[in-house]
Amino acid sequence: FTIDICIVMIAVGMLMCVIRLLKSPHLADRALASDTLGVELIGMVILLGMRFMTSAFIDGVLILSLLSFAGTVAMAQYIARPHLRHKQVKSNEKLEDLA
Amino acid sequence: MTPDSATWLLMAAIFCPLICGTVSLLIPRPFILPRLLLILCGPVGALLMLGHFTFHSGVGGDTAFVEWMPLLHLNIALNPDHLGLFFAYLVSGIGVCIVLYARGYFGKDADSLFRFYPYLMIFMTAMIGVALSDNYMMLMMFWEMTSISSFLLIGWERDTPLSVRNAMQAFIVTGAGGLCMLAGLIFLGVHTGEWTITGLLTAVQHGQIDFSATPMKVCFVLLFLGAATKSAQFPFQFWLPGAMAAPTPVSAYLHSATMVKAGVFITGRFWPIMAANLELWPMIIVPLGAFTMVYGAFVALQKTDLKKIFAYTTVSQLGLLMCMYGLAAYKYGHGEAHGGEHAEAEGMAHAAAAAPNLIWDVTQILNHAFYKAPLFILAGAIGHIATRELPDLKGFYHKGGQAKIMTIVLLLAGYGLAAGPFTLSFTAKEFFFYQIAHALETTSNPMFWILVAAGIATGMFNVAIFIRLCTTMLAKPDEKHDEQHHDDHAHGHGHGEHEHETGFYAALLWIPGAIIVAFQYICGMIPYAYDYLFGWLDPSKHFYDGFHTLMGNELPLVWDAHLGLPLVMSLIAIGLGCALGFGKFLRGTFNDPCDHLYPGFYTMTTKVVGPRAFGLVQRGHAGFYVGAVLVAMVALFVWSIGGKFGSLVWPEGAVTETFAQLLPGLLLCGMVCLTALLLPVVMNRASRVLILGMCGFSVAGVYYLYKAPDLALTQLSIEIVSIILFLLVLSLVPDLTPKTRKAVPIRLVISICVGLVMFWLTLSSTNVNRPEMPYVNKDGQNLPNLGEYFLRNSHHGIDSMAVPENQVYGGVVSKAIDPNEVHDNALDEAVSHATQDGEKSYLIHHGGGGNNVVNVILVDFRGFDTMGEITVLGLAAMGVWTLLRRRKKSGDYNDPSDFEDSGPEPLKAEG
Amino acid sequence: MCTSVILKVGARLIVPLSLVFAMYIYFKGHQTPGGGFVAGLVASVALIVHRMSFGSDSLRRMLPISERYFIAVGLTLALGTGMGAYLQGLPFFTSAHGYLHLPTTIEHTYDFEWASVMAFDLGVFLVVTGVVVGMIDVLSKEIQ
Amino acid sequence: MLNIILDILVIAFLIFGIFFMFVAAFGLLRLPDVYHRMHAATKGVTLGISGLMIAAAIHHAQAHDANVVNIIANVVLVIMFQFIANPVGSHLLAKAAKLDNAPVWEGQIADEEHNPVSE
Repeated sequence: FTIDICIVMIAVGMLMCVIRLLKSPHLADRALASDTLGVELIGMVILLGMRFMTSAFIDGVLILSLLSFAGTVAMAQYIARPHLRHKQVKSNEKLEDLA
Repeated sequence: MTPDSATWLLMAAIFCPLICGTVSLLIPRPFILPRLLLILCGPVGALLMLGHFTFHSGVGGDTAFVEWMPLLHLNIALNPDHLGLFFAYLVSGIGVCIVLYARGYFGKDADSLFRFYPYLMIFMTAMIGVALSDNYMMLMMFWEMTSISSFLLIGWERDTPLSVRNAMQAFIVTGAGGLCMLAGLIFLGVHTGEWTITGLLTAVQHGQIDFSATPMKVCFVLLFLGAATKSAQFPFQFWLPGAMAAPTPVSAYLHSATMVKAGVFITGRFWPIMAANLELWPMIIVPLGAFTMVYGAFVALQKTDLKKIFAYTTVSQLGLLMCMYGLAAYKYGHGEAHGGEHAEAEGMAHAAAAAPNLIWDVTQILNHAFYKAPLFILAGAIGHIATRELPDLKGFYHKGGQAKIMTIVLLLAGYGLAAGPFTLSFTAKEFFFYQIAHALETTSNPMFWILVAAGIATGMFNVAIFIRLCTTMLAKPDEKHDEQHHDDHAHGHGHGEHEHETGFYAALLWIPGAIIVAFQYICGMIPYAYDYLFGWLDPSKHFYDGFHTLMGNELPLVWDAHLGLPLVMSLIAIGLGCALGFGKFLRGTFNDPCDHLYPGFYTMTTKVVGPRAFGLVQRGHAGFYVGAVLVAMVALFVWSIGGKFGSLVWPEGAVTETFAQLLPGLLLCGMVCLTALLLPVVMNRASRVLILGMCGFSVAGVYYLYKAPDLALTQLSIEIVSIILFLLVLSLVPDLTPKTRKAVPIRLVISICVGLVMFWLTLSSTNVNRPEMPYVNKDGQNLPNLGEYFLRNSHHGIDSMAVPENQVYGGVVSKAIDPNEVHDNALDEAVSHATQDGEKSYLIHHGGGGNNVVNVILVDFRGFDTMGEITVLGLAAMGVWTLLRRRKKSGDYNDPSDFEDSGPEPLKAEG
Repeated sequence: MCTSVILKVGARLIVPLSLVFAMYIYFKGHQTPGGGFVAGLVASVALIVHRMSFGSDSLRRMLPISERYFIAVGLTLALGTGMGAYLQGLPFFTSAHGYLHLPTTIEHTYDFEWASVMAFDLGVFLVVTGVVVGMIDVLSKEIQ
Repeated sequence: MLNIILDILVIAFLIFGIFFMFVAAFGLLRLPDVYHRMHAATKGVTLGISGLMIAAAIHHAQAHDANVVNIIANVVLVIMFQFIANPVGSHLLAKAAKLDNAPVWEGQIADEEHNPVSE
């Protein structure tokens, strides 16, 4: 199956363009980029699995998707975090003027 | 008594006090009497065992040599010769009295007794250990134990800064000395090849060791330093008076009778070996000892606090002892050199040569212990009742029954200090003067005349102190003066609020002192008694007749003083002493200039040197530390390789010959390198974490590429967990990253070379195939490398199936980020190979448990390592919890109460 | 902690699924790629997602014992297997754990082979989960 | 005969999958602001992965007979998982980005949260 070689190449192309996004303006973009990159990797793994004819990779894919989902959730939590810190800063001012 | 049982008996004697001390901890605090009895059986037990030993196999009995840590030359070798046994007896004997005294001293204060006795027992074990041990390292071990226990005991009142400072001072000085001694001993051991004192002695007697060589001189100097600091010779004596901050039982026991003698003991131990051949020996010891002697006595005269006076007299006594060893070298050396000059000298050489240790030093140590320990005990007792300041004790004698007895005993001991006739110390001093006289006659160089003057001066000062004690204590109390003193002192001073119980326990304050002083006088007046009591220690000759052969006169009476120069010297000393004592001369307070030696040193280090040195290293910025560590690693690596970079072990098979692997391989490796290079450049922290994540992902991709699914899974999951952890931490840590770009190139360079180093290590580690220890699988076929071994021996012997030869096993993977999988990457190649040809499932039976080689290795072959790893993991987690939990409780950050768990305002509605 | 209803619903679906999957990885760990360590990590990631979406007290309710004791149980288990073999005088490895290979091959399509090592693996699983979840739990509690 | 058809099927699904993956990546590249990109990325990826997974399933099932059930189960699981995880993930990201008030494309019509478009 020489076909899958070209498939591998396509996967390569996509990975490249995603990286460019990593330099994008806002953090959320970067988070998104990293998530998509993760999924690209999953695609890559599937193709490799096909190429090497082993069925062991399938479990790996499932774990990969689970992990990338957890990654996105964590990233979202982090992005929302500064919001919390503002809160803290505000409350500090309140405390100071009270003291 | 076979040597083995003798060794175990002596070891039991050494550790008996310690065991009793620890067991006594089990007794609940209020039970004072049972605790006292248990503690008593510590020293008493030691005494009995020692007695049993001496009775059965006699002094110097041979004991077996037990291997303990042969590599470190630390073996159990005991040397119960005269000096050793004598010292052990001294320690345990006086120990019994001190334990009784401590009970009286602390009275009903249960918790301090609870704490005090174990410390004391540790010290006792240490001292007996020092006395009996023969092997250098064992000696050092006990030596350090003594300094530790003295530190614990001096710093008894933990809350008073003074005692803490003094304890530290004592510990640093003795510790430093101990260090020098350790160096000296190791040097000696290495140089002479002998690691025990007896061994050294035999080597010396066969003349195998040439003492002229410089290393021996260095050994001697170091040893002497250790001894000098421990027994407070001149430059190092300031810690001893400082140690008076300790409770009196401690000063009575440690700082008068036993611990400070350890230094003298060491000189005694090494004396017969070193003195004979080292002309350096007397040059140092005699002048230093003499000066300490005079200096100590002189300063003692000026002091007012009882304990300080006795501390300085101890210093002078130690100087005297050191001096005696120095002088003995003359006699010993002299006798040897001239051979049969004349009968007396021959007798002398014979007398001295026969018993390696001298009878004089034993007497002198004994005598000093006999009068100094009671002095301290009584000083403590009086301090207990009234006060320790001498002038305030005016007319203490008339203050009632107990005071009366105490004064008598104190003055008796004081008389011992003054070395008046009828006391053992008089005889001992006679020896000292005799030694000086003899040395004077034989070498007749003027230097000894100074020594004579020094001897007389010390004698004079001691007598003066004694007389001053008498005048103040026995003076008629003038009423006016007395009331004013009495009321504020009676309750004010005293040690805490111990209520002075009467009856038996009160007597405990002075009975031990009385017992020991009694020894002093018995031996003094009737020399036979001394022979009887301590003669067995020295089988070669009896003290009395030995004394006679020395003094050559037949006076059986007390006045067995040699009519020559020594007697004259002691008479002058007593005369001058009385004059000085009664006179008003030298009353001013003169404190020892060395006192502020240590505080000065302390402030200097903490104030001046400390900050500057720290400033250089503690830059406070984490990046700096990590950078420094990495640079050091790279430098070390380059240095270890020694520049021959060619030795890189390139895996034999080409890695990416199949085209399908080539392209993705290039891409993924490119991805890894790109993201890795991007990291130092990117400024925003969160994006750095993301890029790190990408880097990890691509490495996992590479693993997949090389058909290693198991490893890839682990790598991925660890990657995700670390990203989550990073994000959590980032939201907590304030943003300190410097915004400037200048640091980037440096970071880039460092990370690149670290990467190269790791690449190199991974490569060489996976492909190491050691010809000398090939991996042999069960049928003896040695395998190219580790991977093969595991593969073969895993679940089903792979050899059962035909392995296509050209298959590559030593797969190479670029930098394996996942720490604990580094050693497995070669094997994954094997794993994937195993699972790839699905046709025949490779079940590897006899070796591991399953055919997933990686897991088999992780869990089965290397089960023990994984065991270690998970324990470490567990500990790390616990560390994190405790650290964070404590911070949370302390609530040092303002915990905004208006926060619920659900998050920021806008979301609250749904939360 | 920006949690939202959708996340809660999603998590309620995903977390149990991934926990089951972790068990699956653990049990097949010896034959095909998987194993205690990876399973532990997968399970802990699942638990973290659960924690992120439902908050820590719900996590606490869900876990039988607090995750700190996971570690203790894991370690004792691992040590037990080690000692077990050793005590039985199996001279296999004194320190390493024994290898009680009981081929209880349950006659069904899948030749399941139980090896003593599994217990050790379980120990590893528990420790890893305990460590990761514990740390992240404490860290995120720290943020409030 | 059968496996020729299967091969064609595999190739078809492969192309289907790859196309969507490419769309996702490309959309991520070209679209102006976060929310648009998110839109493209998650949709494209979900379909892409499922396409690839089906292709892989057929391919493996065809290649060797071992544990087909296992593979199919896995594939279905993955696809289902993708359909759940991706939307939830992007939703969260969007909410977080909103909170962090990420730069918004100027052509925006209505900001539902603050000033709801009253019917």
